Amino acid sequence: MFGKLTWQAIPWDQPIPLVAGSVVVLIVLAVLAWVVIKGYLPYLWREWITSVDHKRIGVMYTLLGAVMLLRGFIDAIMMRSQQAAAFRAAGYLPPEHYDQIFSAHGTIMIFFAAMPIVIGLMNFAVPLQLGVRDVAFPTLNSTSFWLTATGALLVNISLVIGEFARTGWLVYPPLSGLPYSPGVGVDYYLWALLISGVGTLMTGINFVTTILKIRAPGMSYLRMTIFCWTALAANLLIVAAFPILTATLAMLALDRYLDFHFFTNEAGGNMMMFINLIWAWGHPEVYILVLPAFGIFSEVISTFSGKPLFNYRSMVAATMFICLVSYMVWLHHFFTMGAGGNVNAFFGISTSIIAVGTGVKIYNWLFTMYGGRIRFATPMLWSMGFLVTFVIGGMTGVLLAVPPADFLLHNSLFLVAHFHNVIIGGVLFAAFAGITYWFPKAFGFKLDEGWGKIAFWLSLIGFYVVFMPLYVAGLLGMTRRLQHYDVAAWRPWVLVAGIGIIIMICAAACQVVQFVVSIRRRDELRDETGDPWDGRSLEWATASPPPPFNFAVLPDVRGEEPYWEIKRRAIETQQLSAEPKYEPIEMPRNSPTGFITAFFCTMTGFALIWHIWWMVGLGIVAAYAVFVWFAWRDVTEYSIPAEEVARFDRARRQAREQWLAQHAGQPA
Amino acid sequence: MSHETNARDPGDVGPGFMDAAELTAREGIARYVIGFVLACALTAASFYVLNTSLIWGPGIPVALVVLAIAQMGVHLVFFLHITTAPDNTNNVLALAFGVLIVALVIGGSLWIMDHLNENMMPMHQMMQMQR
Amino acid sequence: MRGGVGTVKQLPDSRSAVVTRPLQRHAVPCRMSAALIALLSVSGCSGGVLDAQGPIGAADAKILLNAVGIMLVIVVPTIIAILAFGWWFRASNTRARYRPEFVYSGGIEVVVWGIPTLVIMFLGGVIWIGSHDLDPFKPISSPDKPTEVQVVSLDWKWLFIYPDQGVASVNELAVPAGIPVHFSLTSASVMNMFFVPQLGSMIATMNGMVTQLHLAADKPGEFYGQSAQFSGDGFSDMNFILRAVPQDGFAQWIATARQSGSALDRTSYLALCQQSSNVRPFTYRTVDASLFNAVVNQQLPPCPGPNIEGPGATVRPRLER
Amino acid sequence: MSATDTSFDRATDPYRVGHGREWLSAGAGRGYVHATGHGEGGPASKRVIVGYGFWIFLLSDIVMFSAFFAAHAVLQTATAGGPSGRELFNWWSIVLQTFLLLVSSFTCGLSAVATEARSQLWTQLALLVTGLLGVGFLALEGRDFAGMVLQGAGPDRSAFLSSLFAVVGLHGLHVSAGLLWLGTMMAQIFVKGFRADILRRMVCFNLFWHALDIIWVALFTIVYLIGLGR
Ligand code: HEA
Ligand code: HEA
Ligand code: CUA
Ligand SMILES: [Cu+2]
Repeated sequence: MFGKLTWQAIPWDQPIPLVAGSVVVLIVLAVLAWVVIKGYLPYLWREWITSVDHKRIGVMYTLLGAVMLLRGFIDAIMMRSQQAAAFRAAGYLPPEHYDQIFSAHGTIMIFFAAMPIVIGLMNFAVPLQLGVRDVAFPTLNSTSFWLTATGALLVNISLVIGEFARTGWLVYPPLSGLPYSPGVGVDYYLWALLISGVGTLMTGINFVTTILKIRAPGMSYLRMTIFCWTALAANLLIVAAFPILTATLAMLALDRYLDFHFFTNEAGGNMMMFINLIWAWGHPEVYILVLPAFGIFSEVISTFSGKPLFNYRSMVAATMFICLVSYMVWLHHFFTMGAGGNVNAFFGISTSIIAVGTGVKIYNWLFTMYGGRIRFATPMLWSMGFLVTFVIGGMTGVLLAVPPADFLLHNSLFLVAHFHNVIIGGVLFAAFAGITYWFPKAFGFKLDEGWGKIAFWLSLIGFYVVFMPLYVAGLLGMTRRLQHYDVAAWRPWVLVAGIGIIIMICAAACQVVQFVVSIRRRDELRDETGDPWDGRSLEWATASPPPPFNFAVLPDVRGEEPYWEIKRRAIETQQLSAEPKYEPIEMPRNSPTGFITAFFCTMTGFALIWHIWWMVGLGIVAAYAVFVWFAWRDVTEYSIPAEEVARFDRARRQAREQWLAQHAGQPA
Repeated sequence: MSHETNARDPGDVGPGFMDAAELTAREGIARYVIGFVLACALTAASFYVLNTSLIWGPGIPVALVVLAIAQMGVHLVFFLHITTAPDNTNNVLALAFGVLIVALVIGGSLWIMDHLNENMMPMHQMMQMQR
Repeated sequence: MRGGVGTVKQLPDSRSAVVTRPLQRHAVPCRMSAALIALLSVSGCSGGVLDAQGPIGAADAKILLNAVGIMLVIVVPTIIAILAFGWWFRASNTRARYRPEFVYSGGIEVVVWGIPTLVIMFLGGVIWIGSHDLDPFKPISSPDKPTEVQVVSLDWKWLFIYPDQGVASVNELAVPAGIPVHFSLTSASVMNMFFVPQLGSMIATMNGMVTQLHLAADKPGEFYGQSAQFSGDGFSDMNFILRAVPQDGFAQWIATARQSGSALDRTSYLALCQQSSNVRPFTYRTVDASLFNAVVNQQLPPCPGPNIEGPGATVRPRLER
Repeated sequence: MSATDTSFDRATDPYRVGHGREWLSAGAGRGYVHATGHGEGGPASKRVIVGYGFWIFLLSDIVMFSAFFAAHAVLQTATAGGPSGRELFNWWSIVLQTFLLLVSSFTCGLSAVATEARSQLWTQLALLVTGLLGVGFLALEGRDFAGMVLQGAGPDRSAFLSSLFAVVGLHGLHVSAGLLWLGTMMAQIFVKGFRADILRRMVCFNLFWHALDIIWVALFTIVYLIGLGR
């Protein structure tokens, strides 16, 4: 009846995951109960769960990412403390548990923390910056989100029911094959990623279409913000790379479920093919993460320097250059597998060429600051921290691209330090910069700057204290994924990293405090103008939070920095542009399709993991039924009457009039 | 934001829009017929090439690949209405991007795997060691 | 390149020459890269990859340091400029000139594309030559006939077979110092990576395939070796000692091995095959000459995984040594 | 923001790029007078958006196939002592399958013509024929697969066969999905008529079906014909 699922699946004998899991379950139940008791459920359902509004979906993505970041962070704390304790000792986490932790940490951080945050910020900002009302396929957008949430849910279920993969975050066969990983851990991994991967692919399609086909009148390609450009590049990479991930994992699933032999040791299977294919996705993936991060920094640095971005065209070129070249470098992750001189040299060189494009970006940010009038608000601090940190991480990356050097450093803690250096210094800092930057747009009040700055400094210092020692440990030959070790030379460095993690805990605590404090002081932090940072692009041209339709009338774009120009003109002429003629606006209706699809996907995924075949069939049939039901709807849009639009826009204009009065006679 | 219309946008077409060329039904059918005939001919040629002795043996796969590419082109032009007209630029660019990625994935993988397999061939190794 | 043997001794000096020069030139405090350099120098003498004890390792390490050096030349000024610009152009600095119109400069554009390109051209050259010269498959040219060692990675221990001497050992590898060693490597189960940090280049081991690696130790010594590819629960204990011994010492080691231990034939191999960790080093008196090829050609099936279904296949770590 | 002062952009545009299109006076979102198909003239119509989005989806689908093709190309010789393609493939069956799919692609095109002419009868008929041909194709493919499995040449026999079953099966799965979709479309056209949203779906369905044929061309060439020659 329940396949492989029995009471034994719950790790009664392992107190740590059990307690941790129960606590999480209790918290979730408590939150749910609170929501129900307070009567928020209908509101949540109507306004959030079924919402197809890109801004709401963006917020939900980011929230999911933040929660998963916390989960991944707890894993990281456990790993660092285990290694600090496990010098010639067993530590407190047995290998079969420790191995799950780093696998889950990598998987969660990449797929369910970094990706959702990056996609969330794109969702929130891109349509606003393009000056339009929504993405190309709003309902699909909601489905994408819920499928991602499904993946995250499955991974977290594995904490209490069964186990997670013990193979590393990229489940190399044959270790991940049935003979060497007979448990359900790898299956959790496979189905979580297959399902959420489809969601991500649909996001990619959605955004490529949005950016190429839906822009405000006059918004030609070379007038889009760099964030839109990087979003375009990242989504092109998603469209090009995620199908490969899906295919590769599907092959592994066939090996495990139907006795295929793609990657097995027996019957001619070739595990090298897995490694090849997974990196053909994996490398573009890291640029999917970092390109939008670059976009965020571009926006932030230009805004807070009070200057347009330096060499905009060069920046666009560098973005597309990285986008293309990142598809030709994947072998650098397996130089040590023995492909020979020619192959290694080719991929080594193509990898290092990416440094040129990235360097151009760094220098353009640098010269954006040059001659600027820099305000060190929290987002700008994150950006400065990024510039310095990322340059170091990039350098060690290029070092790893030199095959003879990689022959010494592959899979060492030096590598671990490299990628945390670029991911934390690049993606995570961008996430925090972006969240603080756009938070007032999303919620109408700023985040507390004091706590934000403390969090920044602690994160920066904590990062260096954790990961600089790991560079050294790597140079001393320490390899990654060690549950314990007995080489004395490594020990001091591991201990320093252990101290660093304490600083990071403080940093994370400050982040949380920042949110709590800001929400409690929201009335003081309120921003009425819709433009708290003196921004330059179109998202600041509307109210905070923006109405469902974003813009009462689509802006007419006349240059690279449309909003900056509108503002300047307003100040010069001391008046806002004439009131437009308001028309009714058609907006897509909310739809539970995404949520219901995801529900059945969770069910199917769970059933597949535990071999509960009847439930698999049920889930698939139900999913098809939902699809047809959705296709059968007749009314998909609703109309917002012109008066409503006008009422909203007049309120906004009033706030702007006030702002204008304050800026009377002041040069732009 | 854009209404549920079926109106044509001047200057912008999606892929597969057969009304873009403003064909009458008769012309439309003619177009599919031409495509169909061409595709049939190319398919027949493929099957013929496989079993012919006219072509130098090792060249046969090459001929097959070329024929396949030709046939895909026929499908794209006659069935999917992809053209080089300016209003089609975005469609063609997307296609080009896709083709590039496919070429990189297949070509790259084959190149890499070839070298790996060659380097690790057990037999080769055995012979070396028996020396 | 193989002249690298002769340059081992100078390595510490040449490193400081390459790495510290930019530091002295820019005496401006620069926390991060100064720290990085300090870390680099610390690790030069304590058994890590920079403390190379053989020609391959020395050449690898030298390339590593060269690459870091050349990149620091451009990265350090970049970091300094970031901090300096940020500081000088802060909004509160009234002496800084606000130039909002400074948004394009063809000259700067050329420079920022050009300089990284030049650096990468140099690195690219090093990469091209280095990849070919230091390809693990490439033999070390030497008048001496290399010592042959066949390596089989098992769950979770290393089996070393000496085909010419007819003995084998587990988790212990003795080689004559000063003579190249030719490793032929395979895996009996999952993928692993053979790595002796102080001797240089690592290489993967995979079932059904043979990889090759050429290393040499300059002088006698004991070197830590490990798997550099995670291979399952017992992975942390998958390390071994590589003992580079003088030539006569090697003969002696072989002689001792021949006298003790059991014989490694297919039956005892199958026993060894079972998953186990924390295996203390031991030797085999004799070894079936066809064993390695039988593993490679999969006449001997891949070693089994855990025999318990589901979670709970437990491995206990080695606590002390 | 009057539309007349076009000199304005040149003066305020710090980069002096992105010019050269004179469609600026176009109104909010609807005035794509001289739009070039790149979307600068405001949001494209829903029709174009849907068509383009689906086009991108198809490209991603083709990338997914390319991974399977790459795997098959690598594993083609890994027969592990089992049968090779030459011993297994049924030449006539492949010819027939190719032919069925090609004709169905043609009739699918005819359905587009009929839809364009708003003819319920001919549209339904063309779709029906398309569907039947698709079913025929699947039946043949299923028969071949069943035959191979019965011979002991199933996907668990060797890596080569795994990859064969996977690529061909993946295509078959796509055809099956296409058939489900086709049925749904026929029902929708019947019930709802040629509404704008239904028409958009028909464009997508057409694209999908033709793309399946394109993939089949790659498939029978690489997997079957080159496999037979091996
Ligand atoms: C996005 C990717 C990402 C991120 C962000 C991180 C973040 C961190 N990682 Fe991780 N890591 C990986 C990706 C990532 N990692 C991957 C892919 C692996 C390889 C796995 C494998 O081996 O298979 C890995 C492996 C890995 C290891 C294993 C090394 C080994 O193999 O031996 C360790 C060990 O310490 C580690 C540590 C850390 C630490 C200390 C952080 C910390 O920096 C985390 C810091 C996070 C915070 C400080 C966030 C705190 C803030 C909040 C939670 C507030 C909430 C926010 C809001 C409300 C907005 N990581
Ligand atoms: C956001 C994520 C991210 C980013 C942006 C990068 C960026 C880069 N990475 Fe990194 N990388 C990872 C994430 C990332 N990486 C992860 C997760 C792994 C390991 C996965 C695993 O194994 O689990 C990895 C592993 C990895 C390897 C494999 C090592 C190994 O397994 O042995 C290599 C090797 O080439 C590499 C190289 C690079 C390079 C050259 C860049 C470049 O893009 C960096 C370019 C930037 C600069 C160079 C700095 C700025 C430039 C200048 C100031 C100009 C002047 C500089 C020069 C001319 C040098 N990375
Ligand atoms: Cu992997 Cu050979
Ligand atoms: Cu990479």
